[in-house]
Amino acid sequence: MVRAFAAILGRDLVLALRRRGELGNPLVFFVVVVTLFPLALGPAQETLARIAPGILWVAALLAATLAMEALFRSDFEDGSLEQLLLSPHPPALLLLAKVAAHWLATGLPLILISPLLALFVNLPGQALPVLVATLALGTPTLSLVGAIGVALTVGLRRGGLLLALLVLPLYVPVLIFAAGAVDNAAAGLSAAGPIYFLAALLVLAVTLAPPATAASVRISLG
Amino acid sequence: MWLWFHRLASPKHFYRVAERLNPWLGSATLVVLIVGLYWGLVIAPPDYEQGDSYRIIFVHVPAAWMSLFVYAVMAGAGAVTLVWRLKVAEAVMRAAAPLGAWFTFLALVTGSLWGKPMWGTYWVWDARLTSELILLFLYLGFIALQSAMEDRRTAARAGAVLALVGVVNIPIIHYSVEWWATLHQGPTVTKLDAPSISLTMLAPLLVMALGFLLHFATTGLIRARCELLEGEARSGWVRELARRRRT
Amino acid sequence: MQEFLYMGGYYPFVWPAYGLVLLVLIGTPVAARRRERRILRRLASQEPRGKTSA
Amino acid sequence: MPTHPSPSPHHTRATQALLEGLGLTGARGGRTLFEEFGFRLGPGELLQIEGPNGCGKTTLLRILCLLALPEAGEVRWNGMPAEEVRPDYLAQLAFLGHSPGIKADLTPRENLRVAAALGTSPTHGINGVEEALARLGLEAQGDTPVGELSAGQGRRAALARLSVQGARLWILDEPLTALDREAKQRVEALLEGHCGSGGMAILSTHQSMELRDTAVTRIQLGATVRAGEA
Repeated sequence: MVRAFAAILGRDLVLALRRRGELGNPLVFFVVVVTLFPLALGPAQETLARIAPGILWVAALLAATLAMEALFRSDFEDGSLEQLLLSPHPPALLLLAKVAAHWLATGLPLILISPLLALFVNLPGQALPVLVATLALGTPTLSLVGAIGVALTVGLRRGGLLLALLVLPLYVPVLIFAAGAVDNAAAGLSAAGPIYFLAALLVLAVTLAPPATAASVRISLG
Repeated sequence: MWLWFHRLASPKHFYRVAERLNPWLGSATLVVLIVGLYWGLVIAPPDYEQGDSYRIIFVHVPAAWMSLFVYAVMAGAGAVTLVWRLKVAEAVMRAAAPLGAWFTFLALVTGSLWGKPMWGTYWVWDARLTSELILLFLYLGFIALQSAMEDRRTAARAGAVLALVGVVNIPIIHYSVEWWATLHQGPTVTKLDAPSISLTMLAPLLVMALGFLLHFATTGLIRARCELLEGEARSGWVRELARRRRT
Repeated sequence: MQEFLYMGGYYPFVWPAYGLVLLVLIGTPVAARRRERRILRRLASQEPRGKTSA
Repeated sequence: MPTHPSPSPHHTRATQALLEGLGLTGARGGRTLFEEFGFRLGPGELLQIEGPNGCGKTTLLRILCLLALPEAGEVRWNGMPAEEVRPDYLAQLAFLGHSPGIKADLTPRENLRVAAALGTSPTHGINGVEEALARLGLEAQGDTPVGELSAGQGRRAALARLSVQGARLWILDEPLTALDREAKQRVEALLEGHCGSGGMAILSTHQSMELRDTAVTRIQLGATVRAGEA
């Protein structure tokens, strides 16, 4: 069982590295979207600082949603997704491995570059650790919940927009608590409450999302 | 009792029962709604604080309740669809979704019309209205998924999963929006609160809620019959029905 | 009747709200009935003329 | 009256049938493709499904792989409904559909290693990878990405995946399409070897195959379903 999990995780990471070109897309998108805000709202430091948490988190969320589409696309086209379902090992676990690999390839880079973008929008220094913490807890949840939407739309030709419509409402709690936590930290208040809730959402997503994704894949391939 | 319920699982039987129920449900809905409207608009006294504008709650609150109730019905029918793969459950689920969306839309519009005198604008990011808005997106997502997939049976099962995922998320979304509303505005006056409900106001509200429920049952069953006709177009009983209608 | 319509000055809010609600409450079942008849008519037209398949 | 397929006279060895299809009914987009399709398959046997295009061969094979749900009927494995013993059944099953099921960006060796880890229970070692490459004549191409191989070599890499999974039941959807003579013989040899060692295979094909010592049962799929009576 663990060997199958590791095999899928390793395979997808190797694949991600072999297509390094695509790897950068969510990252560049994240940077571009964040830089749009000062262009739109003017470079005034105070206005930017006040809405910095929101800018960073909305941009991260959109970048994550954009990257989700590729999760099953190539496996669906070359029949690997089918082979996943034909394995004796529980599909939920294998799909969890795929989502983990996907997060490492797309979610983690967003976290690593976030401090730089925090400078762009003049996020107060004391909020930076909380920003990284919320991204670390929040982006995996986005990937896990997003995987359900991707599984439901994998069989459709133009699934992209529909995918966003399906998953964005489900992302609202993560966005609220994450941006709220960073906001509190920026204002010098304690961000413990919302961060604990983010952790709870992550635990919920890790346990409930993979089985739902497995059911959705079986339905889409059915 | 079980046999009777079991026979309802057959599309043909369900269609006939729904058809026979239709006139009764329709007239019951009409009567209850008329009583509710008259009671709420004419008999119930104006509120000392909000005057007559509070009468909007007699349509706003039932619509909000129904928007959640219909989603629960969809999730329930979805669970039956996934476990027993009953065509009737698929028809009920697909039939309910647009009605749920309509109730949510009504709750939003009446909510903003009710809030306008108090807030001075038509939209304030009040916790309840915001939750309703996100619920509307869940409905629209479900409907979009149904229309995006050609094969009806697959679409129903995919929709069932989405409805179940949605029903798990609704309380989480509601709680997070409440937390968010108190975080940013604090528990100030902008909360969309019905005045302290006295009995004279609660009674018409419950009657209207019953009227909305009956309306959902009536319209839902008609739409479910349409879904069954389209899904079973090639089966014998539908062709028989179509032929009898033509002669 | 006049002051009933006036609705204590809140007529621009109460009546549009009730109007829209009634519009939807009447519209949805009517549309559903019409859709059902349309489906039946379409299916009837696909029926082979006269002969009833065994 | 749905047509009952008439398999060629069942050969004498009345072994306990491992795989059975009972009253299988398949539909696609609401249209019934076949009804009451039944068969029994024992060790060493090969079932060949023939029929016009669009008669539901692929749907039937996907039902047997538990990828698709039948409208009616049941797939049984060792007498038990396959869905109930799903892990055991899938551990013994290898499927090759229209799409190869391997990644173009990975080399055959990497693909086979993943397939081995995915398909088999721990007892069947990973060492089967080199063996499978050899059997399909891919030793030289072992480390070049499948995407850069020729179509024929790509197909052989997909076939190699079957043998590396160590499954007793092979299900193949049109394995012979677009194969030249030499590749076709290689597939036939592979099937002979598999069935000879007690394995079983079900495949759909248009072309005829020359298999000398394997018990081949040919079944015509494509019940003439009158429009309407689902």
